[in-house]
Amino acid sequence: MDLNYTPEEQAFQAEIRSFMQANVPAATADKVKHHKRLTKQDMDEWHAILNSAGYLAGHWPEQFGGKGWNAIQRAIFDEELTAAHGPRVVPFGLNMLAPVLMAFGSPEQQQHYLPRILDGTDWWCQGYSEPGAGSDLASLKMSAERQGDHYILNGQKTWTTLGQHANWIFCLVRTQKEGKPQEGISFILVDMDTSGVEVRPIILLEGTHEVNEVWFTDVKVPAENLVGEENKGWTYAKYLLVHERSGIAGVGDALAGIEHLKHIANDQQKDGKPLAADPFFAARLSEIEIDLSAMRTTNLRIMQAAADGAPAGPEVSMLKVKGTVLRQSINDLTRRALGPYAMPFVSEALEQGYNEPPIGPDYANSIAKDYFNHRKTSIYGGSNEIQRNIISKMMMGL
Amino acid sequence: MDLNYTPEEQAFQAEIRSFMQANVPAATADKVKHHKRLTKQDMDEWHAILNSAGYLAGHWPEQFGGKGWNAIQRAIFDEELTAAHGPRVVPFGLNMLAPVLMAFGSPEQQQHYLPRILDGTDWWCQGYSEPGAGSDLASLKMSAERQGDHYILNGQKTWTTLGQHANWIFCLVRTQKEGKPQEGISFILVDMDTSGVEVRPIILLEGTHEVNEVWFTDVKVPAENLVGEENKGWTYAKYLLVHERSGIAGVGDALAGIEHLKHIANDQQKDGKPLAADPFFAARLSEIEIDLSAMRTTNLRIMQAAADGAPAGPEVSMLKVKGTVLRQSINDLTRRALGPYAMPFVSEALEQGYNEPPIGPDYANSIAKDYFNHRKTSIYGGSNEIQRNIISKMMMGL
Amino acid sequence: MNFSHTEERQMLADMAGRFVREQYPIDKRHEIAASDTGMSAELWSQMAELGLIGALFGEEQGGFGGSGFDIAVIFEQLGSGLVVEPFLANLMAGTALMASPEDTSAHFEAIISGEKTYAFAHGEPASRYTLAHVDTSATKDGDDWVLNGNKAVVINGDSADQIIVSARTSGAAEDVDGITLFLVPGDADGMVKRGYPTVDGYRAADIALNDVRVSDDSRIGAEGAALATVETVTAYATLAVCAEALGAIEQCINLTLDYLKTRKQFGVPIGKFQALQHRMADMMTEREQIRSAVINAAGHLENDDRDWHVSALKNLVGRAGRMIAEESIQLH
Amino acid sequence: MNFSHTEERQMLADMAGRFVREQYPIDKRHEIAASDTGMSAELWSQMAELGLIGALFGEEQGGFGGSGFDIAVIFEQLGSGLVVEPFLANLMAGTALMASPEDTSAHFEAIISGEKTYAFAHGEPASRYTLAHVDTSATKDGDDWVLNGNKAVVINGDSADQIIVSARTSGAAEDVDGITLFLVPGDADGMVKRGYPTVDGYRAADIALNDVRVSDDSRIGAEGAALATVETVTAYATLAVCAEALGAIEQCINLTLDYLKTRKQFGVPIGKFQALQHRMADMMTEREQIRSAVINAAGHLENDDRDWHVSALKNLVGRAGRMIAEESIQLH
Repeated sequence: MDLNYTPEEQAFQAEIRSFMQANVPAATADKVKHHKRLTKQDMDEWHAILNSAGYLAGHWPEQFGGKGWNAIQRAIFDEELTAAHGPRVVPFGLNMLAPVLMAFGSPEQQQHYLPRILDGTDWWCQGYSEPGAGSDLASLKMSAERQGDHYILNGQKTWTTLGQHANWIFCLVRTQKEGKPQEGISFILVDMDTSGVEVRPIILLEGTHEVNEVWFTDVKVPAENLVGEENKGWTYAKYLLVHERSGIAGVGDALAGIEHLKHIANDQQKDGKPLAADPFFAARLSEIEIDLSAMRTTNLRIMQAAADGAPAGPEVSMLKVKGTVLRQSINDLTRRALGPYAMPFVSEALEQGYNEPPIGPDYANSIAKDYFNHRKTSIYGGSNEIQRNIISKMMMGL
Repeated sequence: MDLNYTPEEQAFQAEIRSFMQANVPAATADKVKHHKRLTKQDMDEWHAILNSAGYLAGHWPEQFGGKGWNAIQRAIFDEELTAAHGPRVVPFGLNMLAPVLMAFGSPEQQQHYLPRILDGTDWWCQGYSEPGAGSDLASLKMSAERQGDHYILNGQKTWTTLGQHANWIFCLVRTQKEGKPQEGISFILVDMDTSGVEVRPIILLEGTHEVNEVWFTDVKVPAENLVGEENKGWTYAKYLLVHERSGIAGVGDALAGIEHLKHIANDQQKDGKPLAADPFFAARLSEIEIDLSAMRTTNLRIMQAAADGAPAGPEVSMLKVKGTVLRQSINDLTRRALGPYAMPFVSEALEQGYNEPPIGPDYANSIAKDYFNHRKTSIYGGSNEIQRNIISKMMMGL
Repeated sequence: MNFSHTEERQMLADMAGRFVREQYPIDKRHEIAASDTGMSAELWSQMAELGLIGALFGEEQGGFGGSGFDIAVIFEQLGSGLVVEPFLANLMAGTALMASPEDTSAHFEAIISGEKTYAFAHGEPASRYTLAHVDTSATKDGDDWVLNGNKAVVINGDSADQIIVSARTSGAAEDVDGITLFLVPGDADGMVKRGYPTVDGYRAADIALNDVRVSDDSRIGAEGAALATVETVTAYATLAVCAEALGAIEQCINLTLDYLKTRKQFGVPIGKFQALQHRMADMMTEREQIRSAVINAAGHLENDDRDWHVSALKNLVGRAGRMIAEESIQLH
Repeated sequence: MNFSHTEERQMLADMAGRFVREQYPIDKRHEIAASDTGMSAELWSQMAELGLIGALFGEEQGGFGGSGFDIAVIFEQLGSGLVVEPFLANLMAGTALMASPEDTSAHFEAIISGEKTYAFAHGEPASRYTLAHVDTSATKDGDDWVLNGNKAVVINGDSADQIIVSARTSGAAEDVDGITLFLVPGDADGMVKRGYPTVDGYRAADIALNDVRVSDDSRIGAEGAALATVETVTAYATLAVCAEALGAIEQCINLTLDYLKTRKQFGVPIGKFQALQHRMADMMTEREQIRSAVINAAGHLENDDRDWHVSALKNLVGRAGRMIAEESIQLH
């Protein structure tokens, strides 16, 4: 038992920390810190910076251009990135499609798509959820019919995050209507410039354009865009869910959130003293920090086991549930810390180039919005209810 | 809308209050106040006092010797009884068997058994639960075979509260093995002096003899002891569950518990000040009082509706869940209020005639025991899980 | 003991509910909320004609209600449609005006008829929830008062024709004594308003007072003795927003119930899943608790124990209401 | 970073667990708990022979462990069988003895061999959880000290051969300075012990000190400077009882899991009911949190941030552990 990082891990941490201090663009860090909206340019720029430094895909195996970081190294990287207010790397191509291609893609697909993910040629988005297929993803209806050396796609995907920036989408589609729903699903790659693909924005209550509907009408996709075998797509999607352990707990985000909350609580005055000195507030904050301290160790224990090659189990689902609930509690307490200035909300103020003075403290505008927006975290990526089903099934065998 | 009692209700309250002040035996009140064990004599004495005053069955219809109190009057009676530290009346004959006899019993049964309940000739206990039939009561197995003008009973009941004091037991028994389990159940009355009836004590961890197993081996019961029709017992039992609304929320108990808790919190010293002045403790106590204040009104709203003849709905289940959770939270906070003196537990000290000086404050000994013992309240009488099933079924139609 | 509303009040509530359902559908509501004034002059005057404003005030004020139960039933119905019209601001201002010994009938006529809207400006950037914290100053100059300071998050403060402003005429920032109320025209010289939308679809304003001059006639109630009035206004407003929350909670539960019955996953309505059923059962139980707390606060609004019951309501709605709202999102 | 125990410690934990399972079945445990001494002299000496006491102390004390992780693994195993032998009392007394600059080897030999049991008497009827609150007085009389006062709920205080008593040699009830520790024989003149069972199956005692006379040699550590030692003892004891709780929690979860799989109602194992599955999932998640908090506290037990991590552990076990225990009862 040793709760300290090994000398190697400490060296790695120091390396990443100094890189972040030197390379996170100041303007971007400021946006991240104040929860403002990032432009596509911000994200592309950061992607390029990480790629040129070789950190973008540090967790990829070396043969695909990565450094073969283990789970602990990834955890360190994530903590240092968020601590420096670096934006989270857009995960769809890098962490969601890439592992599937590495495991099930053809050599041609690997050689063609993986480099384009790294150099930013392709911005990928995920085509999983459908209006009728959320928690019950296997009931998805979007069809892909084989015609000669093409598939013809028809149907609709929804909640497609940042689809408005993407030029490629990886989709789960139905290639067979008979048998168990899981058995008729295929995993296919679609160029979004193909005619018949239409992206329709979904504007959130807060005015943000974050998610989209993607409609497919007789979209003609070359058969070689199929990943792995036809009707095996469900296996590939599940492989991803189970093997994508890193970052799911959001420890780095939570630590950054706590830091921001403390900044606010020290600035806010209550009866002439900083709010942070109010015993009830302090107790609430401490309870969150206590849970986070435990979860950080839980996360590291699981990452250590992963680094040692342990198969992924229900722990991933535990991290998803605990991590989302914990971060939501930080959002909630931050909102409370603001007092009356939690009420004003000017959506434009989140945009680059908004120059009016802030209403109330400069940190106030985004807080309530974040509280509402982050209710999604316990719903997306496999709702917490689905995660609890997984936990009980795997641990109870029921 | 009027949150005050009507003049009639106020007069009734004053009448009951003065009766309680004058008639609750001091020794018994002291035991109730300090959560000591009551002897059968204590309970019989109180039963007789209430009966001679005509209050024992005030809620019974007049034709059966009651006063026809409505639900509001019962709520007032319960609050005044607990406020005066009067013991709760043993409910098995008075409130559980009697309504069934009134609704489904024969005139002979009503004329024979109801007066014996009032004058205390018969002490009834309830034969419902079996080792294999708890939440799933309908799966009960205890058999009653018709032989001539008798039934022969074989099987086992369990968790029979105060069965050691009882001379009669009303049982749900299986008279038919075919068809839906609910359809083969009958409701029958058994003299516990009949040969083949054996009561085996279950001693709780705390050393209390509160519940029993009751075993039946070839017990011969006259056919006229059957209540209503054969195989209709389930209907009678459910009738009881739904119509026994009063007291289920335990508002009176909760109010008395809060009062006791405040007494302790004012006596306990923390850093030279009463614990009651500690802001964290005060906040915890206030939150419970806030919930109780709302629940008291919820209860009165439901009792008012009942008094106005509204059919019983899922509100009863809501009161069961909220009432038990709330009283458990009072037990828990009382335990916390004690500090280190929550630890000592001398079972004998709960018995009449224990004369040693108390360990720590005189109120300390029973507190932790009560916290543990009262975990049962969210399990018995239809577990809170079953209650939530009922609520969602009735309100969601699902 | 009686938990039924009078026939008149029940009719009023039904009428308010019908108006909200028929005239205030959610897309219309969003449109109004997004407008510059954050209200609909047309619907506001219709609601005034229906008596929905008059119901908030007693007969001495020219209204026909004004009890805690009147306020509760109106705001519950408003909450069921997330109505953003300036009921709260005018309730607060009107309640403050009741503290005036002068003839305020003209003001109440203007409020109840919907011709003019009023607002109540008390909170300040540094006051948080401490009602006695008033930095804004009012200094006597001849027969006039000169006001200086800043007011924060004043509901409907940007569009109000008249604004009741609290200011300190003596004492230090958090002294109990020394707070006085003044009625200031919305377009007074030296009053700089910055209006903005709020996260719940209302509009509010931060208001700077730079040498705003008003005559002594505009003073409401005795000099330096306004804290009790501020507390009363806060109690009435708290009951109102909690009753509004109850209306919104009813909608949350009804919408979620419908969704559980109709949304199918894994081949069945998701309401068939016991884990969701049990959470729904707890939501419905807490809804009854909130309704009871609203009744308690409304029934004690004019009693000595007003503050306990109003605080209890606020605390319960804060816990249970948020649980219901968050669960409603999660179950969708 | 490394979350695996050394091979030696893992073997020790396995051995302790095996002993508890094989030699300390639950009915035997209840029998021992109900006995006058609340311990089994026979099993205690067997556990001593196995090194379970020695593992709690470092080599300077003649033990072979003493780190936070050693204490945690031993108490986790003890908790899995609700062992009531006086490990906690002797850990506390031994930890206090480490503060002595004198040669304490004889004491540690007695403790580690199991020949004698020690206890730690600090809490008082009025002290609650304030460690600096000591009313018991020690006054110098020649070369002796004379102790007067009352100690409350002293774990295993009735059967201990030696008792370490905190007393005030200067200052007022809650002063940080002025607290001194003394080693007092369990049968000292003037010491009146009232032993009793506790709600969790241990035994404890209230101890009255009436002119109890001890020599200055029995003083442990510097005069008036014992609060830091008391805090250290409390930190070690808190880690121990929380690790013990983790062992009990594991049992709760395992027993409840078995029950959910085997108990049938409505024709199926009750574990098939989703509402129970989801609660079980939360219980198992919190169990991992508690295990992590035990690791954190054990790993920081000798660091400057010891108190934060020990307090965090206590708080988390108080919330999550109680939730798991109550849910385990409810699901049964």
